[in-house]
Amino acid sequence: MAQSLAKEFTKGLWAEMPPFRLVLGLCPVLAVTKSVENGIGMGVATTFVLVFSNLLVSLLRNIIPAKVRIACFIVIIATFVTIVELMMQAYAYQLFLKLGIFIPLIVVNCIVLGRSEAFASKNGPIVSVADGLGIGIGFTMSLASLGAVREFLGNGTLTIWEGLPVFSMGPDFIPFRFMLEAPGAFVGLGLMLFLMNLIPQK
Amino acid sequence: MSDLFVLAISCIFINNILLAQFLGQCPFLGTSKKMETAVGMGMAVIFVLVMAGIITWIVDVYLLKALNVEYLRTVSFILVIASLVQFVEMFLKKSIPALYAGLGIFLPLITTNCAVMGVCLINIKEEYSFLQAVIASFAYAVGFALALILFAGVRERVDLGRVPKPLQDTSIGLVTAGIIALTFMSFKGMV
Amino acid sequence: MREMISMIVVLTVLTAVSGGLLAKVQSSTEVQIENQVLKFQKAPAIKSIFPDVANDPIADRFTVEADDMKLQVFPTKLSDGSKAVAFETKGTGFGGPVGLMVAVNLDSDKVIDVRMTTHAETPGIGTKAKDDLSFVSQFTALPVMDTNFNLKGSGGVIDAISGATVTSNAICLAAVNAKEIYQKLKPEIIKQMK
Amino acid sequence: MNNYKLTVSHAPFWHDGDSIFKMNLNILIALLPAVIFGIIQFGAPAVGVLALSLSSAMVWEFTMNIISKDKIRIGDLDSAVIGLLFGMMLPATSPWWLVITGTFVAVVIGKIIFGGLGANPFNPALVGMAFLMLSWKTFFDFDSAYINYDFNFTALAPLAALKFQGVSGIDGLFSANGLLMGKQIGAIGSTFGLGLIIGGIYLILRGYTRWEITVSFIAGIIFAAWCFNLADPEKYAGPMIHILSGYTLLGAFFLSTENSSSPVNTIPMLLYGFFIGVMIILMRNIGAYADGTVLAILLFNLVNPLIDSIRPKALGKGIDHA
Amino acid sequence: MIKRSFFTLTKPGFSYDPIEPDLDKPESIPVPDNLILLLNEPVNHAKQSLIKKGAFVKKGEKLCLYSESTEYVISPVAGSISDIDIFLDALGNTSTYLVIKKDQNKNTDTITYNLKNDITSADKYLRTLPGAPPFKSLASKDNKINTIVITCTDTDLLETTSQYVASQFPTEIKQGAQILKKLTRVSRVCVTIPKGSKIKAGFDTMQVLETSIKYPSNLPAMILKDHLNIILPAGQTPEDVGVCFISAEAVCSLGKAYGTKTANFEKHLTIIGKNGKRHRVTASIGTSLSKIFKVFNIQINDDDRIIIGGPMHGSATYTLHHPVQPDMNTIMIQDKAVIQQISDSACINCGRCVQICPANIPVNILVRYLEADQYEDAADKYDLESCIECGLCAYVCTAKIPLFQHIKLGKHELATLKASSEELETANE
Repeated sequence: MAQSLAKEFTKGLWAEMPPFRLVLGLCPVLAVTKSVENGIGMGVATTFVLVFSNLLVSLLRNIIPAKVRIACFIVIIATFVTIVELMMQAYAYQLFLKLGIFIPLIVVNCIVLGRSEAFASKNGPIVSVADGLGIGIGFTMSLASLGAVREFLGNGTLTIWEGLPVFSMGPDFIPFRFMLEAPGAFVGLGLMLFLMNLIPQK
Repeated sequence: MSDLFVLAISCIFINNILLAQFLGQCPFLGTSKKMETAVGMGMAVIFVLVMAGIITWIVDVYLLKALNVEYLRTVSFILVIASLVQFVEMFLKKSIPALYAGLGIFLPLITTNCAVMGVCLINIKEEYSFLQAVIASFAYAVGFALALILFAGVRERVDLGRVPKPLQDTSIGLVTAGIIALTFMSFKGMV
Repeated sequence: MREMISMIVVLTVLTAVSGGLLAKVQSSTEVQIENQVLKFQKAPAIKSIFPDVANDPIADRFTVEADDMKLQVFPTKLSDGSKAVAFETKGTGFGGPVGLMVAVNLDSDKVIDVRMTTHAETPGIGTKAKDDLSFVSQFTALPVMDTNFNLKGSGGVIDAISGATVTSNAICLAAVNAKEIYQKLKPEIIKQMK
Repeated sequence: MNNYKLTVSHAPFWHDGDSIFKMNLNILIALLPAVIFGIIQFGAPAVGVLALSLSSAMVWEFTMNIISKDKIRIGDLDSAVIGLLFGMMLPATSPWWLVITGTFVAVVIGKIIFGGLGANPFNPALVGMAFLMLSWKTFFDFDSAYINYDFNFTALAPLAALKFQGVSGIDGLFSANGLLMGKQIGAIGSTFGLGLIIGGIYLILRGYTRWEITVSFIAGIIFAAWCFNLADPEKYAGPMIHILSGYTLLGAFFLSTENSSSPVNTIPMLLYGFFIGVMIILMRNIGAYADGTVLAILLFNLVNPLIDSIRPKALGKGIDHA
Repeated sequence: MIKRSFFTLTKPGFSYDPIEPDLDKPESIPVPDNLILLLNEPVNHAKQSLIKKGAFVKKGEKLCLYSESTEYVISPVAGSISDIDIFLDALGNTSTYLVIKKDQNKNTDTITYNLKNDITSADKYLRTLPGAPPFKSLASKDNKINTIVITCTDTDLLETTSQYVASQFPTEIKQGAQILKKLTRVSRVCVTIPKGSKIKAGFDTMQVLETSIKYPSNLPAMILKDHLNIILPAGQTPEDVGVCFISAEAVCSLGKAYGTKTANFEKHLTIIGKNGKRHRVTASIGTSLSKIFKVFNIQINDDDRIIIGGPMHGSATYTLHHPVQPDMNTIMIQDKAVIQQISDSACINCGRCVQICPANIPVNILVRYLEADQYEDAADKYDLESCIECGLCAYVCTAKIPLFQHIKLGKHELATLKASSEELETANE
């Protein structure tokens, strides 16, 4: 039991790490990774939704009729998305402003619905939570790493919380602003994907 | 009138939904390998997005705002879009089979296309009037189709080239998309 | 038939529970959210307009009402002794509604300064107007009651930021709006200022 | 009887003897007049930038060939052409790291990762330029770049002056003759109009570039600039200054005609060139840029696969059994 | 070799070679002791072959591998079979290689055939006449041939053999044409003559199509388009649209064969040496090329190239022992010094191939699909099957890509794909 739990948890961290391994949920990855902070914020929000929607879907999996399965999943996911949205407004307003429309859009993130459909609706609650947590942390890690690359190259800083850089190259650093612009997001992610492909998949 | 025109131009080119707003990336990368699928997806999005834009605008203004339950926006919008897609699919299957044959396989994908949901939310956030919302929905969808089709044209050629193995497929697709986003910066400042 | 009923029942129950839950969360976070909006959107603008005033305009805020118009007003006293207020107005551009904090000297009816509060959703647009103080400084010292705050292109007195005409226009619209509001609500404000 | 090892290969057994090396060599030769003039005008720093650009481009390609265990392909001079063109678009005062980063982006991201020669959907030199201009705009401000130079002509970048001071601001400062003879400041290789024209015509006559693109490009510029000028001569300048300054001529003769990213059929070539010209004028007159050549050409590189499908019907295509 | 000119604003153009004014009498190559015949059917060692090593054959005897075989060759001499082997051609097709040792002492009279006035009888004995008459397709029930075109024009550059035969034997050709008309009952028989050629005088009684001397206007698809107003549908042969092309030499030897009721084996050839000098010869079918080179003292070294046909769409052989074949008009020898190396570079999209292609094929895109092995897309979208195989694209290719080879291979693979899918369909039914 513990072993399978660990397996479901760790697969999201590497083998099925979204979005690098499963190329899904790219919109927030591209849009909000201007800084590490944004990346982590988005990742945590998504993880929250993933874990709770997985839990609930798994608990209700025997009650929900197959035909309205997707509709029910969507309602559950949307509920948690709205909760996250309200909570962020209340307690992390600056981050909420930066992430903007992408918080409500977690509801259409293929990863979330995909996990509900492919995993939680077929497995028990504890494993489903482990799966959601693993995938969510994997997602957060990808967002944070892309955010780190973009922020470091594009601004010479690394920011974890409230816009205060924990690391800065100082004023002499001439940043590669390209990385902060829209094209930089695409090119940065493309090249990171390339580096991931170089590492053999186990 | 000219304001609406400017709005349309800005939604198609400058604030292009795919290249500047980063919405709808999954179909952007998923259906751009062949020109035919790109055209199909583009048309399906135009079709659904305009309808979704209209309906969600009405729902928001006459239902959510009137009842002061704006916090239900996400839930209601996603339900509206999901059922709309279902309905459109059923309707097309029965009434216009020719169109269904062309768009059919793309319709289910649209539910999780965040471009649709995203545009509906933008319409509300930007406080567009009804006409503006319709124009914006249409123009965003056209921008989506345009970028998708242009991308597919380039991608067909790129995929035939001798792209190094680890870069193939999504990786080179993203780099190409990045350069496309760069070229769309040409339109900056034009409105 | 049974299946049909169970489908409808499950969906309805689920939606109802969801709605109820959300209503609960919403009501419990409402106050906190308003505070956040004040703190992060309005406070920075007010602080930058009134860098060193004796009072805390945010804490002293009050609401005025007239002809079904509602306005939150942030009052202060300037160093030269004259009274001043700041309030927020909106202008619509294609980059979304632009919030503008307008500070007016109640004694001379002149604009003290303006600042953008909410910036547009769309990346790239709007931020320029926020960063570019030379644009907003054009408003300084213009008499509120009889200035056409429109862009020069539309017969006004303001120069647009090159490459951000739409946002410039939205800001000007907000200023025009502010003029209207001020004209209407000035007596009410003065009454409440004591 | 002896058994010989004969050469066996497929028809045709004749070839016109041309090669990629010869083509690129000719492009380099055609660029020489403008390069030499740029060096005379801007002095030693220009030599440094050009040499570094050309050599670093070749080194990047060489390095990538080694890393990817591919055949070493720098002998075809393609990276040399990219490097030289790239260097010609830079101001003479560019710092070394700018040049090296630029050629890296141009050669590696613009070309190698798409599969190398011929597979790049966008002009590599322009990809490099666009990345740099987006990141470090200040280095491309020619007015401040040449602040320490002492020229015997108006030391104002014509297009920037036009953009920020309007038509009246540049009134009488630039003559067609002067611009043609390089009496302007700008990038190393873009100021000497006459040299670019001579080089370009040489390439066209040798058949190494397609004249349709160049001609329609210039026609597009003239048409659009003339329309704007006619509508409001106070606000918009005529075609002359648009053609003879900025990257326009470099773009018309050398950048838009890059093989891999431009169409090959006649009608698409004409459309492609014409719309680049129109787009450049739109960007200069109502857009946010002083000189839009780089992005305009990239934009139509993007449209190229789509418009190049306009072509005559192939023999016997779509005919059923008679 | 034609080099690219210094100024090339216009696309390069080639003209066919006219027949030279002084018509030397061809050098006659004596029939060698060993003759080689290629039979267009591979040996199957599992089956009992009708042709046995050491068996005696008469001059004019028809040789088949198996009783049910439809392919045959005719022995040009009397002698014994000394070798049977498998022969692999440049495209990878296999056929059978027969060596016949001439026997001087035996009866050298040619076998006479029972030739009737119908096409099946001609197909039965005369398929391997010099000029390789296409009796197989004429006799086939599938094709409804309504026009026969006798070609007194050569299809490739430098070739002049057909023109030579037409200038020397107009009477025989006209007789042959009469017989052909009788055999096939075809309504229309016409003859192609290069524009401005004196040959025309000999064919005053026939319908003459004067073809342009600009390459590639003598290729069948171009003749159909320019003179018969038929656009050959992509992927189809002239026979599919009811037109059969037959060389002047074939018609000429057909006339002779019906006169004597025997087969003839004298093949007209042009040899083009390394220095470009032409030698006109007649040689028996089956003569090894090495024998002919010996007569003219042509020295072949390693890495030289021997081309059967002309420079644009001939084919190179790997052996000096390649025999003279019924359809072999020209032998061209290239010194290794003039051989241009092809390269493995990718297409650089310079567009020269597109400008020069007479069939309007987007070769630049087509080659990308072919290199990626996407043959069906190549045919559907990028006109693979419209290619008329003139070789001009590869001639002008800056990147030196063997475009023509890619296209040929692509067509071959496409045909295989189609055949296998059809097989699948029939199996499903």
